[in-house]
Amino acid sequence: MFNYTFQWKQALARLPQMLDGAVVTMQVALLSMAIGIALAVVLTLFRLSGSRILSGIATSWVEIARNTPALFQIYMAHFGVASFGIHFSPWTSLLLGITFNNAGYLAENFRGALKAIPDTQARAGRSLGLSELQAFRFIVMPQMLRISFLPMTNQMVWAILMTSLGVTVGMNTDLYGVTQDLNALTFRTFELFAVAAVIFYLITKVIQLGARLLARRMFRY
Amino acid sequence: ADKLDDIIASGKLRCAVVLDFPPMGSRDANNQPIGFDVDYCNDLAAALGVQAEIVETTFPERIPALVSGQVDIGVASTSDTLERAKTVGFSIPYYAFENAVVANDKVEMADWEGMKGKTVGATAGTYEAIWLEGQVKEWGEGQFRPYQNQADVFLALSQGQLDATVSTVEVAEANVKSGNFPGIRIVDKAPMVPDYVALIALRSEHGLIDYLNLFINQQVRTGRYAELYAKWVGEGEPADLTIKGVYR
Amino acid sequence: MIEIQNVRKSFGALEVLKGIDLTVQNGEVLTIIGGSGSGKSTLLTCINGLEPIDSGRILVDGTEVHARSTDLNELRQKIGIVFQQWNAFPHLTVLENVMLAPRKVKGMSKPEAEAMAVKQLEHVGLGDKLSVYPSRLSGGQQQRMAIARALAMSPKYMLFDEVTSALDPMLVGEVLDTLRLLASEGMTMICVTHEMKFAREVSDRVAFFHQGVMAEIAPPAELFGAPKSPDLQKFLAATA
Amino acid sequence: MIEIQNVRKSFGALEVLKGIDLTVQNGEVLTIIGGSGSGKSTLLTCINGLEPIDSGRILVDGTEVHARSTDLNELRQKIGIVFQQWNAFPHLTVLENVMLAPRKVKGMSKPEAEAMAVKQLEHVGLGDKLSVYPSRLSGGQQQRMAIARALAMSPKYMLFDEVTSALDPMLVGEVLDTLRLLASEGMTMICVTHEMKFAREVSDRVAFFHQGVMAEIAPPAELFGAPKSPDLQKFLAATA
Amino acid sequence: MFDTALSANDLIFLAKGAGMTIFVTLIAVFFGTVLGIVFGIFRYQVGPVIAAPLTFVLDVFRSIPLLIQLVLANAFLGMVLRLGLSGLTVACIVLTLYTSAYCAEIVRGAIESVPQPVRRAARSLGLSWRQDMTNIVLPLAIRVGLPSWIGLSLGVMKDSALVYVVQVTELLKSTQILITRLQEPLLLLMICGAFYFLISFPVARLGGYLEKRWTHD
Ligand SMILES: Nc1ncnc2c1ncn2[C@@H]1O[C@H](COP(=O)(O)OP(=O)(O)OP(=O)(O)O)[C@@H](O)[C@H]1O
Ligand SMILES: Nc1ncnc2c1ncn2[C@@H]1O[C@H](COP(=O)(O)OP(=O)(O)OP(=O)(O)O)[C@@H](O)[C@H]1O
Ligand SMILES: [Mg+2]
Ligand SMILES: [Mg+2]
Repeated sequence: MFNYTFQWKQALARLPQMLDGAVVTMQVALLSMAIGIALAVVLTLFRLSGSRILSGIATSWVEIARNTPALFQIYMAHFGVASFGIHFSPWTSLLLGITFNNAGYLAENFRGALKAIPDTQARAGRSLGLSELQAFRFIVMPQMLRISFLPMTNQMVWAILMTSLGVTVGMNTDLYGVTQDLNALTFRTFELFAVAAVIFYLITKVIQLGARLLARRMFRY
Repeated sequence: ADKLDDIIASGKLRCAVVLDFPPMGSRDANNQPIGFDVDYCNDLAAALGVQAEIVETTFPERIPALVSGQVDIGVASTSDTLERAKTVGFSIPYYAFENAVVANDKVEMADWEGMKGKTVGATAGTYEAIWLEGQVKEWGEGQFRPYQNQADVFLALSQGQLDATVSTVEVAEANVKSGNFPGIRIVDKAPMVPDYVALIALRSEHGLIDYLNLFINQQVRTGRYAELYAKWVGEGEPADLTIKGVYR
Repeated sequence: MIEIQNVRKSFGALEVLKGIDLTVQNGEVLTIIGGSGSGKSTLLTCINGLEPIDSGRILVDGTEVHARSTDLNELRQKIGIVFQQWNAFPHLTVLENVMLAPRKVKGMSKPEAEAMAVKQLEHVGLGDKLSVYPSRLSGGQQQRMAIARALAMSPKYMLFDEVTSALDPMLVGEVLDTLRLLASEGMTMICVTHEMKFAREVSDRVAFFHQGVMAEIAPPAELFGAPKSPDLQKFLAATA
Repeated sequence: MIEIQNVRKSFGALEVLKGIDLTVQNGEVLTIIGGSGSGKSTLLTCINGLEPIDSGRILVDGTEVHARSTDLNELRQKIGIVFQQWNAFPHLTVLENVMLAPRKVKGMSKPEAEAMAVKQLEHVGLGDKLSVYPSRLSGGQQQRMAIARALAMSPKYMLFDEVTSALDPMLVGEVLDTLRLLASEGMTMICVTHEMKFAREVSDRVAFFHQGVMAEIAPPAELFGAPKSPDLQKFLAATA
Repeated sequence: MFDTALSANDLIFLAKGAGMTIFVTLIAVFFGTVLGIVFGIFRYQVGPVIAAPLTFVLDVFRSIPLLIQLVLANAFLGMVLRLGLSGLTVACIVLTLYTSAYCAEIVRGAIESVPQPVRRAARSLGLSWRQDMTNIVLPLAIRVGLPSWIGLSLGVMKDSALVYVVQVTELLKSTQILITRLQEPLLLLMICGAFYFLISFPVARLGGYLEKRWTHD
């Protein structure tokens, strides 16, 4: 039926290299999530701080992250900032780009989550003598993280998918980069990218499953 | 009817050309495609008696563009490796590149071996990228970065993100001369087998490939090859496309 | 002793407290009644400094609550407060709810805080719910947990803001019983409530708030038996 | 006449209706009482065909509700139903809520439907709320609007499923008054309710459901005065 | 302010790229939404078991990088099926399906957000399934779904930056072409970013405003 002969063996022979790439992809995505969550908490605090400057910084960050393409952000992190003489390796640029994006989106999620937490919660904490920061840290934040858990899982999947944009800044060790390199050597485009697609799909499923298990362990209330 | 008939019937020849690869392909001030490969495609279309259509691709994307039927042939400086020939059909070489090592001014480097241990890069999917990545692996030190296009490579080199790159002598000279990329210099020739590049078409289109072979032959015979070389590359002799001691 | 001296407080253009004067002696149980929006809750949140005031003074054991120099986090340890609802921290077990403040604010060790928490939870009759999450508790149990949580800081004063209004009628009794118990132990308490029967039984004095003004204050027999102002008469008639 | 003949209905493994037999005469007011989960709501939704049944038959004026050939959309015009809550269409004004079905289902013209809607809304005492959105109404007013909306289809039968249980105690009266009015006008009604006083006053007969079985049915004086089954005795004791 | 070699011609070139971005986005959002509504209603209506194959396929579109989807679709449609489609067509097809996968989720969620008793009330009045859908479910679901849908549309616009892999010269690609020639990466990237921002930000704000207004009443 098709006028095309599949050569799956060629692609499958490269599977070990692609799996190595998958590991790098996971590393970048996980790191960008961990740092992204921490930054998003800080941005959220900035926005709550009441300081014009701090909340201005946080708001600009969030809006730029949410209103420009991720590809643009990653390209900027490499070639844009280099115009100021700051050089990041492809790996770092990719990590920074995705982290910037993650932090922006998560901060916005956190803001939504905060609205769902009655302010009597913080008040009850303050009434017990907890400081403002303690009330946030021990009472508000855990609830905020729980409410945003599903959006966080989605963001994690996004982070995985975004690693594919690393090739634009010279990344060649992640799953997409490895696949593209192999494609340059062999030109078996369809087979190689089909294998990569399956790996990406499995990774996202594992993450979603893991998140569900994690949620069950973490949120018993 | 085979592809050759289709092209003639449709009155249109679609060529994949890489347009950030001066002097082979680039854009003029009006952002129109120009360059050796663009002229080459136009010549071919004229010979076929059809209209030429230039489709810009990146290096990694030129084969998918061909194989997915978005272009009829590739005039895109494609190196004729045996690995690739398993997938696409190559004509006889229509050009041959020698490669040069280009370095950032701030980096000390006397010859090509100075690249050892440095951060080097090239355009993903090219002959020189494959060679350079192999070298870096062999040296066991330093770092290799493939960028999506030639411009990004030189941008990174000029910004100091890369210490050195390997590119065709033509591209290297054009980029150094243009002044678009301040702070770079040509260091040395790269010790590679000349990079013979061929036109590409679908592997099964023998009629078309035969036509391409004859066309290339005619270009050399009629002196058009030398003319285009003079127009786009400059003085000197264009590379010899024959190989001693072997048929074809 | 809690002294409230000519306290005024506005939200924007709305004056919610229009010069309140009130002194609560140690060991006294004061209940506050009054219509919705009369400023009862606002007064309580001013007493422990959750809300700033516009003028006047509030002294707790002689310390001025709204003075710059006052360490509010320290002062608040003296003053327990329980709200109408949303008191429970849903992500912590009952025990953790009660242990949190002793550990983080008082810096108690874990076993010490736990012992304290268990003691207070048993006091309010929740000794068997230690490792349960609040979502598993009835509303009444949640309120009792909130009381235990406040007690775990060994406060000198307890403020209650309509702690039974959000509850099923079935569950009101158990919470009021806990309040009665506290009162009988000599805790100084200010209770905002709509439960007139409770106010009558337990209070030393009852204050009636009306539109930001403390319109009347008297021992319960007198206030309920012979209400002076027409506003109070109307209010009592409506709630009867 | 509504005839229910040996109706059985399960949700998965749970048998909710275990063979119900019941006939409601035209002009009769039947109330159904019973514990939570006894199948009362399920029966009502089976009567107007919102839920399929597993066996047995339900006949409304001789038409079999669950027969293939029955046009349910047409049949439902005969049977008004009001649920416990979420009755209002929040995106439509009160008037639009009531006009919707007459226009879309009966194909009435706009002025005709409007006249009908105004009439029914005045009937339930909402003549002054025509252009208001439901979110501005109290719960009791929302329920009365739902009644007017059902009446606008000129139903022959009205089913009420605990229409007052989600309401503030203050608002229950106004809704029950509307039901009383309907009963006095001779509407055939089946009311599921927890309001025993109402059941006693208004009903011709009262049915007691227990675990999917209609355990007892009798005129109110008899059923409340001399309950036979121990289950009913227990139920009445608990709700008293 | 800037000492730039950027000419009016180049700005027109950029504008053409922007036009392409908008064109591809509009096509994908329009057809993706239509498909998404169909898929969403279908999934809601037939229940999870029967819809499982569709659910799986849609999930695939949300679990694989768009870049790979484009490369694969391009390779498959061209190399394997030999349809000879233009890159623009492939880009529109892939983005449309990609949009529909997310849109179906939004539609399903929005329909589910309409309380069951409200729909029962409608059916009890004799409204047919269609009438219930158009008069009750649609207006209520739109309020819930529209803000997310606006977010999705903006997301598609931003993701359309990836269609360069199938030889479509949209805004970001145009920018890169100019960078190649003019070597002013920062300025050009700023212009490009500003363009995305200027379209995205006001629309996103509008979405936020609608959300706030509608969740209020
Ligand atoms: N944070 C606030 N911002 C603006 N207005 C407020 C705030 N808190 C309370 N108010 C207003 O102040 C007035 C008094 O409120 P307060 O809660 O003290 O009344 P209350 O006597 O406790 O009434 P209730 O019996 O309803 O609880 C009300 O009109 C209320 O709307
Ligand atoms: N759609 C459904 N799917 C599964 N189970 C259901 C469904 N609807 C009702 N049930 C179950 O059927 C049983 C009877 O429910 P039903 O709502 O008829 O009781 P009820 O007598 O109206 O109770 P209540 O007084 O609480 O309204 C309950 O156990 C309920 O959980
Ligand atoms: Mg209050
Ligand atoms: Mg029911």
